[in-house]
Amino acid sequence: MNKRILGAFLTVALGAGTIVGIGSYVAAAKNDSRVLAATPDGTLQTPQGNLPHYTLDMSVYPDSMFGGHGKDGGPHPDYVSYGPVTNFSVPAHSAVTITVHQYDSGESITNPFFAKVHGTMDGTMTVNGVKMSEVSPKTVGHTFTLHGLANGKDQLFVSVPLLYVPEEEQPESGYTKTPSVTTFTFITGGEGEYVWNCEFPCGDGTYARFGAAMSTMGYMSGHFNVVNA
Amino acid sequence: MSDLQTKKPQWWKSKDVKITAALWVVLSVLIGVISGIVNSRPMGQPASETMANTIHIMKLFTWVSAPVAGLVAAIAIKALMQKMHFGDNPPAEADHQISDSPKATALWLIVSALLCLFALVFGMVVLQRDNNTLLDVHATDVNVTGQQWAWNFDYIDNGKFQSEDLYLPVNKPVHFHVTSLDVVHSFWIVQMGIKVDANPGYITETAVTPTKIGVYDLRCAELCGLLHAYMQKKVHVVSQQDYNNWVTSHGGTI
Amino acid sequence: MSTEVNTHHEHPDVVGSRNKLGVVLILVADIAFALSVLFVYFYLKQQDVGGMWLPRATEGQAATVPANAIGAWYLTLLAGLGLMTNTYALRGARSKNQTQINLGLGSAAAISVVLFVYQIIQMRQVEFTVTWGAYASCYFLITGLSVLHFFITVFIGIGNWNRGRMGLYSDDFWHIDIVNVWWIWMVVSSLLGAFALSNS
Amino acid sequence: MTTVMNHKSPTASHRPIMERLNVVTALVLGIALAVISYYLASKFLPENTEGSVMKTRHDQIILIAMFGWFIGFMTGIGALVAPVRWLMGKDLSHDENMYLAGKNAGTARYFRYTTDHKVVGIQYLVITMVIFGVGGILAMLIRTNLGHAEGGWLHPQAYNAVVGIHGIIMIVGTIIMVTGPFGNFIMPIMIGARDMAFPRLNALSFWLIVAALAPILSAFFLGGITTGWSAYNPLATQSPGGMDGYIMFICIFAISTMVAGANITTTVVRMRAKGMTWTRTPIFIYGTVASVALALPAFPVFFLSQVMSAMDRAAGTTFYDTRGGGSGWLYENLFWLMGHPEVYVILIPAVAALMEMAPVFTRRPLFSFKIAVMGIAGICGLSILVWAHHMYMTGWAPLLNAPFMLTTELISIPTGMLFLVLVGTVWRGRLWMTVPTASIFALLLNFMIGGITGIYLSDVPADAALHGSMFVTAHFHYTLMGAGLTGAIAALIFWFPKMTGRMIDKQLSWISFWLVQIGFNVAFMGMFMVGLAGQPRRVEAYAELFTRGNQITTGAAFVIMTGMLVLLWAVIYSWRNGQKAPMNPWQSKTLEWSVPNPVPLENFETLPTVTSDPYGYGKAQS
Repeated sequence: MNKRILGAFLTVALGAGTIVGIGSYVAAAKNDSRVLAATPDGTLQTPQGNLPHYTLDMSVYPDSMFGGHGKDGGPHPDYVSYGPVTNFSVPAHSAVTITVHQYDSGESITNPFFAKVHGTMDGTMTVNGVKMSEVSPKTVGHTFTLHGLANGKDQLFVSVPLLYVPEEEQPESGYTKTPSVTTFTFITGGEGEYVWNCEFPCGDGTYARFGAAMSTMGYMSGHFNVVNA
Repeated sequence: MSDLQTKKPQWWKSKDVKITAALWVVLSVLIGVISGIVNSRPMGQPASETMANTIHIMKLFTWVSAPVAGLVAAIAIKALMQKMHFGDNPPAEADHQISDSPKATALWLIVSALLCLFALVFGMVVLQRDNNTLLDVHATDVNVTGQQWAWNFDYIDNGKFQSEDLYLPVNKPVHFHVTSLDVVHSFWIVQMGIKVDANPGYITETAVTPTKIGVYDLRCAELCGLLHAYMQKKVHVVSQQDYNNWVTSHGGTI
Repeated sequence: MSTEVNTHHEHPDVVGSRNKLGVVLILVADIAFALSVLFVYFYLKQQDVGGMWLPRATEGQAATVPANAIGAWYLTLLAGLGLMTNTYALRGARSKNQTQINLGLGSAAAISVVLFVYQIIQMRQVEFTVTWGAYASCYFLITGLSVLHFFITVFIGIGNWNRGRMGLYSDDFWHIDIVNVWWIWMVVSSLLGAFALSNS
Repeated sequence: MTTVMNHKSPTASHRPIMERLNVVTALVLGIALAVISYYLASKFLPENTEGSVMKTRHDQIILIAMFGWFIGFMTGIGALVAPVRWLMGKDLSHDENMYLAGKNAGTARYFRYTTDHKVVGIQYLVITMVIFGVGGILAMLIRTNLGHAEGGWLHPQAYNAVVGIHGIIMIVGTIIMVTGPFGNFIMPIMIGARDMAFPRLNALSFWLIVAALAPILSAFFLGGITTGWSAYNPLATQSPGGMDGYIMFICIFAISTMVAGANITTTVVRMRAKGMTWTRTPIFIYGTVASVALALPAFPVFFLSQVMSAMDRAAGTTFYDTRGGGSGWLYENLFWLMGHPEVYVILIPAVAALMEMAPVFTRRPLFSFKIAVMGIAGICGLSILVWAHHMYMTGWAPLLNAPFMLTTELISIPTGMLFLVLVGTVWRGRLWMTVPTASIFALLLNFMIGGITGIYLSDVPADAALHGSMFVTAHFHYTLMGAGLTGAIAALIFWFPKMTGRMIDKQLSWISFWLVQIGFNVAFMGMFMVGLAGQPRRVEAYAELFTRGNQITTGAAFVIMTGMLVLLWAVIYSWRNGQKAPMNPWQSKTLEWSVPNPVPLENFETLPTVTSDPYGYGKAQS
């Protein structure tokens, strides 16, 4: 085979190689591959009958120093952040109970709609042991809002406000010993890829406070996969 | 095009012209039919009169432009049908020096101007029809709020309740007042063929009358940041009865 | 002002007219820029989104009071003066009068410096900052543009005066002619600015 | 003269600064200044005040550093030599100008501030290919990510960054792809001139683009351009530091287009050969001038919109922030005031280049030269009146939709004229089948599809269903890539012999042509399908019902990639050891083929005189 044709093939191979290389670099660079799977916890009596029950624990911190982002809080130590990871997976057609420890302070939310509970079983949540269906829009710390694509499959929408920890209860350094603990249960449909994010504007110093931590994967948003058990 | 040879007597008897004309007819029909199907198939069944009009108008435009496309294709194919010359040196010069043809150009200009005018008038008519639904006094008013990266809806006519889902009664005009809390989003109900941007600081309006019971898609049509792809919702069009039940179940009033 | 590389001894007028056309075309771009600045100003003024064109006083800050436009009109007059001096120098060049060239171009350069400094002084005198609403933003956009314009004018003015001083314009003086075009644009642009700022 | 040159030879001990500057000094000075200004800015800029609405310090530092790079690079490359000499009243002598033109400089002249239009043309050709390389890689990342439903390979953030940079860098690539390489190398010879009107501005326009590439590429590492190529505000105000790279890139590029536009237009208006009346001026010249002249008023508007964007980000102004009295609609208006003329800036020279080739490869006169000129002029005239058809659905002024619908649909008339000219020319010609010839037919097909889908989109009710969907993406790829890029590649193959002195490899370029054209049409047909079905643009994940269409597109995208890479190899191979080209391989009648290969420094010994129009092909009827 002469130089001309060989060169053509080589160029194509090189080009494809470059694309694969750069591609996997970009994919790896921005991907937080760590996924937290829900832990089974017997079964639960729900309106839809007796479903397998799973639980997930997560926390919200006022910064990224809790270690989930590497030493010294990684690239953005001052970003508010969920932890320990931001990607979760839960089984399909089952009841999932999520417990969120909220360590951050807060203030008025821009959209009171997200101060109410949406899409949980019987429309309520339990905050520090108290059952409630909404918190005052003035006392929201963050929200956990789960949503996904509109397609042939059934669509999950769960949104829960997380009560703030008042400024005065915040210690000088480190995290408060008394985070607000929010527990809520919802029923997953069929398998599918969802995302969750915080709807409380906490990307300080950016337009509409939705940049920075809010627009960076691995902080206040992530993937939430419903998989067939 | 065949006016090119008006200098010759009875140019229409020339073989080229006959073949081209035949090709033209065949291709125009083919293009019209095929692209008609190609257009309407993916768009699926319309869920509103607006969407029906849109599909109709696109079919129409296709058929209007088919003869033009057909003519261009016919001439191109006719040109390609001749014996082609490959190789490193040019073929013999063409057997003519025609560098202009007032009749052909005039004809072309007039025809394209007419087609353009037609498309325009027709578009205006449909546009007018759509605007009218905005003015319907019986319409249900719904405030739509876009926020990175979720929608929510205020049913201000039914006792001011909020909802994360969009439920609409069938065959009843709905009037959307759309706004945004942060960046520009775009409120798009795919199968109903309506769309309007949600701008921060402004309220924009659009209206539609759903004509078919079913579940449809609301998608954000303007890049709005990190999770733009997931800023989607299902739109439920239900019977008046089911709608009332849904409203009362959400603490609204009929 | 770029001159022709391969001048096979082209006549200065040919080169001159060519350069003039080039400068005019570049001015077209600059004019488009300035006009869109006006568009921004009047669009935001007409929209007055949320009444924030001129925000009322809040506990945080005082109400935004439009800057006095009279300063902008002074700038326009100064620019007109600059244009006159440059035209005077052009006349001098036509009549082969070296002293007139020096005098005209020298004062034109001086005026350009005055324009530059005076505009900056005006910007420092307003009692609002860039963050005080749409008018404030537009004010600093307009004045900022004219600061840039006057900076270029200073460069051209001084260079031109220097070249005149060195007697480069004794026989072929199309540079002065072109700089005249620039000065005309300076007058017009500061006029536009003054017009806008007078309609706050 | 030669003695003078010897005196100036590189071996001479003390060379003036002017002769020491080249791309190396430019890079060194640019990086140095960037680092210094970055250091100073981060040291002396005030901290963000506690509780300030916008944290602006970060953007201030980035912009200052990038500005430092820009100043340093342009100084280092020697852009300031002439202005300073002008200021000092010591204009460059003839010999110095000859040095700048790259006399006896060999390949070194490609790496410095060389004013010879042929050097600049080659430089433009290479930079265009580099830009397309980057943009192409990003395109493949996009398609690979969309290979299966619900995305996942790239995270949304990375995906948005890739989409944004792909968009803007490809737009810039297509803007310069014809007027850059061929408008600079071929155009002056075609009109019988010795060089451009302003050779130094010519070099300036090129090196500005090189300087602009650093900010846009650095955007990758500053969080990316997460807004798509249109960078709508206020989203752009919210985006990470990559946006500052975009802003800087656009500002520098706008200056480059302005300079190039003034230069090319002046050259054509003032420097055409004796006897080359406007009716004897080749159509490609009209195309080039129309394109750059249209860019002259268009790009400053874009420039301004980005300056304001920078002020919003770095100074805290509120041009686009509604809470401060700004308006997102303001940005959209400014952006599309440039955005729509810009697509014709891209399209017209490419179509004009094919019109230039049509008579050569059909051995008959161009059909209706007048109509061609009218068409180009008509498009230019109308294109500045149609911008708001991108804004039908924004709700900024519903009452204006009808008039803009009118102007938009009127454009189909002058566009139709271009079709008329091309089909009229292939009608009863003798086809000489080469890749450029085939490209003419490819353009007729692609441009027809792009045009008709454009008619749908110009109609407000239809646009309500299609705006912001993949349909739009497919539509403008059909016009910019299917029509524009096809024409540009044909132009490259057509003028390759004159630019490199060698013929481009026939077989390879044919293979590339078929791979690209087939791949292209399959790929974007699939995209039309998903668009009609309702898939939005710029989405990292999509519902499963769009899977098939997207997989078709992705598969075909790899075919396009293969074709483009084959073309790349064809260019590299033929440039190095293709067969030597005769002076006029296509037996064309335009002036650029009347000069020997390689083209001598000043093109013509004695300036030619034109006595007839350049399309006198065909045997006169007896």
